[in-house]
Amino acid sequence: MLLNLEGVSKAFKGLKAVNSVSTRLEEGKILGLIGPNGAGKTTLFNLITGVYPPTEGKIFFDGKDITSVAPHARCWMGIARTFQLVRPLPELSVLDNAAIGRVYGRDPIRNRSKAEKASYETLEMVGLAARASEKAKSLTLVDRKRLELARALAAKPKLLLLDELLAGLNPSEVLTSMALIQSIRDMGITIIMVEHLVKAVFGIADQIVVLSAGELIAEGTPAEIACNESVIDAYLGRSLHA
Amino acid sequence: MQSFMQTLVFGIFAGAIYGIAAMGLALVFGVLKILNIAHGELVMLGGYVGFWAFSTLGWDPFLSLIIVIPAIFIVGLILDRIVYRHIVRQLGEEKIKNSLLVSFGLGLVLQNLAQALFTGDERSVQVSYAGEGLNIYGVLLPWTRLATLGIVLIVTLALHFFLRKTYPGKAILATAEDYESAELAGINIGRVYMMTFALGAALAAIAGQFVTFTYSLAPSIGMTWTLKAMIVIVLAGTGSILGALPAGLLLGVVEAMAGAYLAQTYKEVAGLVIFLFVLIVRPQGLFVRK
Amino acid sequence: MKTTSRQLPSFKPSRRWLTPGAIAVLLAFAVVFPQQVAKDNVWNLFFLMCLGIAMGQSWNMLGGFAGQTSLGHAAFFGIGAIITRVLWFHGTPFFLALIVGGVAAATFAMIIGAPTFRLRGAYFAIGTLAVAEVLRITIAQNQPYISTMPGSMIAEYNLPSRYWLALGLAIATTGAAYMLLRSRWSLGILGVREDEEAAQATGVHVLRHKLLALGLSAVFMGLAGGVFAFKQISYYPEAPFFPTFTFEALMIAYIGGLGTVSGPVIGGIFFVVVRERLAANLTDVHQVIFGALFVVIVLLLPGGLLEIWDRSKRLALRVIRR
Amino acid sequence: MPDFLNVDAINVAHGDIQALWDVSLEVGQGEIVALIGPNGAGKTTLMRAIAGLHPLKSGTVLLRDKALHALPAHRIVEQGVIMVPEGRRLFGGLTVMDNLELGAYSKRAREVRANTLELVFELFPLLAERRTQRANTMSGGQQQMLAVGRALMGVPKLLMLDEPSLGLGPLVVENIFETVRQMNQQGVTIFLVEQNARQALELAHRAYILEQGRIVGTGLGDELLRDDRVQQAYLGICPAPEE
Amino acid sequence: GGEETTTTTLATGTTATTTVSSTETTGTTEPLPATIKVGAVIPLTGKYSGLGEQVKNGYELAVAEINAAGGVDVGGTKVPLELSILDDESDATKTVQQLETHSSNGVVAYLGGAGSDLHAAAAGIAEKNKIAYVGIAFALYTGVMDQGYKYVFSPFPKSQDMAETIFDLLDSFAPKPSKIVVFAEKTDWGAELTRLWTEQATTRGGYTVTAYEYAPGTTDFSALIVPAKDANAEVLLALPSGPDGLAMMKQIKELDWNASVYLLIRAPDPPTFGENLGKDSDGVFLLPGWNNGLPYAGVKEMAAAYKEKYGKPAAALTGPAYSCVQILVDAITRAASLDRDAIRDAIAATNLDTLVGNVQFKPDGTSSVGCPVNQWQGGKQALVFPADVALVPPIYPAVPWKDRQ
Ligand SMILES: Nc1ncnc2c1ncn2[C@@H]1O[C@H](COP(=O)(O)OP(=O)(O)OP(=O)(O)O)[C@@H](O)[C@H]1O
Ligand SMILES: Nc1ncnc2c1ncn2[C@@H]1O[C@H](COP(=O)(O)OP(=O)(O)OP(=O)(O)O)[C@@H](O)[C@H]1O
Ligand SMILES: [Mg+2]
Ligand SMILES: [Mg+2]
Repeated sequence: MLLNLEGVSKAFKGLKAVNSVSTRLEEGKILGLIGPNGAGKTTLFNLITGVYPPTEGKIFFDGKDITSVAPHARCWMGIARTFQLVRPLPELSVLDNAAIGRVYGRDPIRNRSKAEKASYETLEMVGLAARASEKAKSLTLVDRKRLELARALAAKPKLLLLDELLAGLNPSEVLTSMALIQSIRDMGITIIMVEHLVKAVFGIADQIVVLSAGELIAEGTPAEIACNESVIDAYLGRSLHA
Repeated sequence: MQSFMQTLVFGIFAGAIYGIAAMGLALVFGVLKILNIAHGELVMLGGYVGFWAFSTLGWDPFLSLIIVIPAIFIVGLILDRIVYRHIVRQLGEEKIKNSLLVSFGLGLVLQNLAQALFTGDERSVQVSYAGEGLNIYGVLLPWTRLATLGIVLIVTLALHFFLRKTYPGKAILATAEDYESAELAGINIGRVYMMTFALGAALAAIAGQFVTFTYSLAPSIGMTWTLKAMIVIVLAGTGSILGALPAGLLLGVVEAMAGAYLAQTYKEVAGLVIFLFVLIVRPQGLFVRK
Repeated sequence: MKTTSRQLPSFKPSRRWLTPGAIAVLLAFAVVFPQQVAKDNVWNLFFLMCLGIAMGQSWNMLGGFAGQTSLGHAAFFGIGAIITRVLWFHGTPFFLALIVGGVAAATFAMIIGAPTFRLRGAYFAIGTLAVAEVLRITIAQNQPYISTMPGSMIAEYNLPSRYWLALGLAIATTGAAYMLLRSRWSLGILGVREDEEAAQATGVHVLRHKLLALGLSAVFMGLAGGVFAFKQISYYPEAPFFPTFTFEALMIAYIGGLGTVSGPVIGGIFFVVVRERLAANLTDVHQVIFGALFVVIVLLLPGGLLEIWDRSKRLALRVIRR
Repeated sequence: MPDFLNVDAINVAHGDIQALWDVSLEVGQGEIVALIGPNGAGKTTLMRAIAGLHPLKSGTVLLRDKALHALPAHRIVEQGVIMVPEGRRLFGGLTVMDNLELGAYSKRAREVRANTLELVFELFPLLAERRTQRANTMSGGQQQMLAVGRALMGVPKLLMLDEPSLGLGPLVVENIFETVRQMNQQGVTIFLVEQNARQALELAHRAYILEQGRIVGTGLGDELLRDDRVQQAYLGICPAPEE
Repeated sequence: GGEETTTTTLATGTTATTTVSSTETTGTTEPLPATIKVGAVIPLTGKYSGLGEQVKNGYELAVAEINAAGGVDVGGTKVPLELSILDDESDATKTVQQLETHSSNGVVAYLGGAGSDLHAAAAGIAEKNKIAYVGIAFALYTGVMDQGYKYVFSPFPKSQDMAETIFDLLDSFAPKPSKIVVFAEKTDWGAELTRLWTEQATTRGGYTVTAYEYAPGTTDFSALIVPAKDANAEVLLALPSGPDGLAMMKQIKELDWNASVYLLIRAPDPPTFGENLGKDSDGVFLLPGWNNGLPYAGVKEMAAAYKEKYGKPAAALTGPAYSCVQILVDAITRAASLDRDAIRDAIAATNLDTLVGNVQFKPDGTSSVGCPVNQWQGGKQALVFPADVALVPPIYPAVPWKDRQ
């Protein structure tokens, strides 16, 4: 098991954003995390990456209890993420944005120029190589998302958390990105993706977890989830099946 | 006991002035995200208007607030026009840094203009009834100090009501959050900025008037009051405008107590140490809900 | 995975370096000119420029690179000054005293670093200001006596030697800033400036990088203080703790161009020359003009003086393209 | 010829870089008009320019006969042209209720504020529940609801939505699109930017296609849905979930 | 021109004997320049600017008068003075820079500004540059005048003179007050005066002294006033800066402490003190260092000229400032040269009647000059002590606050 959540909860002043969630994730899989807005998906990401300490429960990664490990140390262990509201480092070049991951992530390259060279390859992978020397702030939203992905990938993660990476892409871009996500999985990186593009998630995820109002309400293969009545009620709606 | 009470009371009186001096800075900082180092210079200018009203017109300093406030309000409008308007649209940290620098330069200008206009001599206003007041079991409460405290309380409440309960007040808060969204909501943000800044200046002017008749006035007093005000707004907490008053009172009392019972020479250190302590254990400030 | 090993396009990040030629010219000027003129006020002016450059570079390491606006740098300057001076007056060889002063400043920075870095943005600024003020007032209370060089030192006093020391410090500080920016550490430090949380999620130990920037910054500010103590014949021990020194450092970094290496150099020269010229020629209004000039620079050139260079470059490019 | 909103040959630049080239379009009263196009085409820029947030280099924007391009943003709001900006842009530190009230800041809207508020709460019951929550502590989707709600509080005549479905769950997206339809039926003209081209084209009466800062096509909604080129570029077929 | 370049030699020999002029400087055979350059560094802005203005006016009036008479007689030729004034912003670091500027511009002597710390910084530079420095408007002795400097001269009362005069004054009162409270500013000057006052009290007998320290810049003095009042102290001795003094007096009234003597050094000196406190300034004693009613030669004429030029009465520091120029002119004439060292030596040998009385410098650079005591009476400063120069008798004891209408 790569990731193991045991009864993890997070409350904000009485509001249980994540309520006693337990799940486990095997290596090399794509986990789709879905649920209505405000279900606690991003909060769960923040718990896994260590932005917040959980109010209850334990988190295990690679067999180790990481519940109280600092965020940067979790990155060193192999957890990387993208942000729902993108956060590139605006005044740095696209290349430097990615190089940060390579210099500081798991299995870091301490030599800067070597790290830059290596991150350039990551940029090629996400299709940003041509803009390597531009400042990150000059990128469009989609390119910024790609850059976030590159930065996360450059950190050589074992577990990659993607928060609505596909939101805002047009259908053909969605397709390209899906292929990219799959190829990342094929590199042996385990992925958790939060996505509202249900079709896309169902298309590539091996396993789906559904959160609603902080609680895990269903877990299973995409096919199982698609027919799950409570998921349809809480999230998917009837129209998808109409 | 009597002298303890006397010290406490004077601490509160001093704190009331800290509070009002900080409130304008808190407004401008909390709302416009401008750290106005020249705030103390506005305090100083307010003081000079009050001094002028007293020395040439013979007006009572409490009465002359009716000209001090509008005068510095107008100065605020002008400064917004020619200076602050240009940085107010910058983003986050950038704006704070730039405002720091611009206002530092502006502070130099204002201080030295005041020097040229009014000379470097200390000025002060002594009313005929200075020193008169209540005597409660030997604890003296001068009228001037009581009136100061009263006015500070009234101003604080009025400001609170204005910001939280009126549309123009809310427009100020909204502009602070996101000026573009505020524009999209139909708010004339240029006017909001101008009014907020001028309001902050007017609050500084009230403080300046109090400083003039409680202590003294000189072109160079600005920095001292800016520093004090900055410490008070951090004690009060992020975005807390109303909190400036209790925070000011706290600082005043701590300083007075330290002066009386530790060492007069280290009382400012005591205030700063309390301040650092608060910063570290409660960085969001004392009077802010988390 | 694509393993294209084709040649990388030139992706050297576009940094704004003075060309080596410009550096050489500047250095030659700094060495030759004061010797040619050999007047005390020129030595003095050049001394102040170098001290300004060192202070600006120092502030820039923390404020420009790591994005932490410190208003407490006078504390480091003051510590450097007081330690250096006391040790030196008590018989320690000057260079040893100077280094101890720098180290002491850095040590102090490390002690206050962890608590003050819990504060963000403007709160950090005000918090550091408070730390420096605590120190200033405490020193003023404990050391209210003027510190004057003993007569024997005054008799041997040699102004050019002060200048050479300051020049050395300015070069060392600029070099250190350059090295820092080229090192891999700069990625983390700049990352912290841009977005702490994002940097942290990418594996940057935020506090460690902030402390690194602070430590370096404090060492050089402390050394600058030590040089000040070496130069000044008499002053109150409280004086180097005045917020003026913080603001001077900050303004120099800012005027020149924040977050760049050449910025503080340009800023230091410009700041000192303008201030001194104004003070000498326009005795009555120099402060007003200086303040106004400052406002104008910040408003019109938010990127500092370096922006003039950038803008003219862009303009030139556009003209050429037509 | 629709003559409600008339954008005529506008050019807009970000600093040195031109983002819009001679863009002209029209929106008729009571219409729903969609604007689709790839990322970075300039859709957001166009909306912001109409809303008065971005100066024009040249060209005109007329609402009926009123020259919007000559007005500052807050005066454009008074004309009933209201935009839901990309990325929500709420008053994060203020409560849900404050946000809604501020949406009704203009004099026109303030007068009917109580009614509009009721309407908004009907559409988004969650907002009524969360009245006193600070906007920046709400989830992404909740924030989007609030953003739309805030715009509605301004009693728009022309409502401009910049990617309103971004980051929303399917139910909410449907809710939003349904809301838009309802608003339109009540007489509000809609100008919509969407990545979700299929849903947008289904909803819209007409649509424009913007590519690299230029209008490259226009047509009726269902016409474009069937257009080959559009299908290829913007509708792409997502793999259906295996059932 | 006749600019001189002093190269500071590392040789120590030059400091041992002062009469030998150093070899690099020009002799009298050199043709005289068009003007005699004199450099003053004065705090025109910042905290000392109020004092600085008085000093500046004094210098300028004196120089104008000299030049109106054709200038200074240098070995038979009249050469006008060229006074260059620079502002140090009340900042000792800037004082140094400005003095260096003057030095490089070839001044033959320095004139000082105001404030002990600025003078202290300046004195070291004068010594280093070997340029004579004549400065007034500071009373601090320790750290400035006790350094063995050869180039620093101050025809101005020093703390010791002040302490003696003050106790002469107290001794002259009947009934003699005994309980003294000192509000001691925590500065070197504060420490110096507190020490001297305590010494005087002990040597003269009949006094008790309690000292309370406070930091300069204090706004709230209640922690000092309350205990002083509780102890029924009769005499207040203090040396507050302007703002501190105003706050102090206001709070003494607010807290209703009625002493018999309020003697403040420094704060009550400027005319604005009376304007600021109104009738509450009455009775406050001060030692401004000079008074335009002193019976020395030339005082009347200068006061009249001053009033004519500046439209206000000559303030306390203007007389001593004027005297500095008198001393300098006299010295240049006697030296009959513009050589820096010759001028320095001539100054050291001064024996001149000036506006501050007869000036003869002691080896430490000070001179016993009169130390008049003024008292605020009816909104004006009145010369009340020593008795031989006093114009009016002092008010003693001070009128209780309640009885002032
Ligand atoms: N810092 C916070 N303080 C208070 N409440 C919070 C905070 N962060 C999140 N919440 C609340 O926790 C709940 C879960 O939010 P979260 O952002 O995890 O939702 P989400 O599933 O990611 O939603 P979306 O799909 O809309 O992004 C929401 O109700 C939100 O309002
Ligand atoms: N503030 C800005 N500064 C510089 N360039 C900008 C700025 N905003 C947008 N641009 C550029 O203008 C062009 C149009 O951007 P715009 O945001 O309008 O596109 P869009 O069609 O809304 O894209 P998206 O679908 O990603 O939202 C892009 O090339 C973008 O990089
Ligand atoms: Mg989310
Ligand atoms: Mg867009």
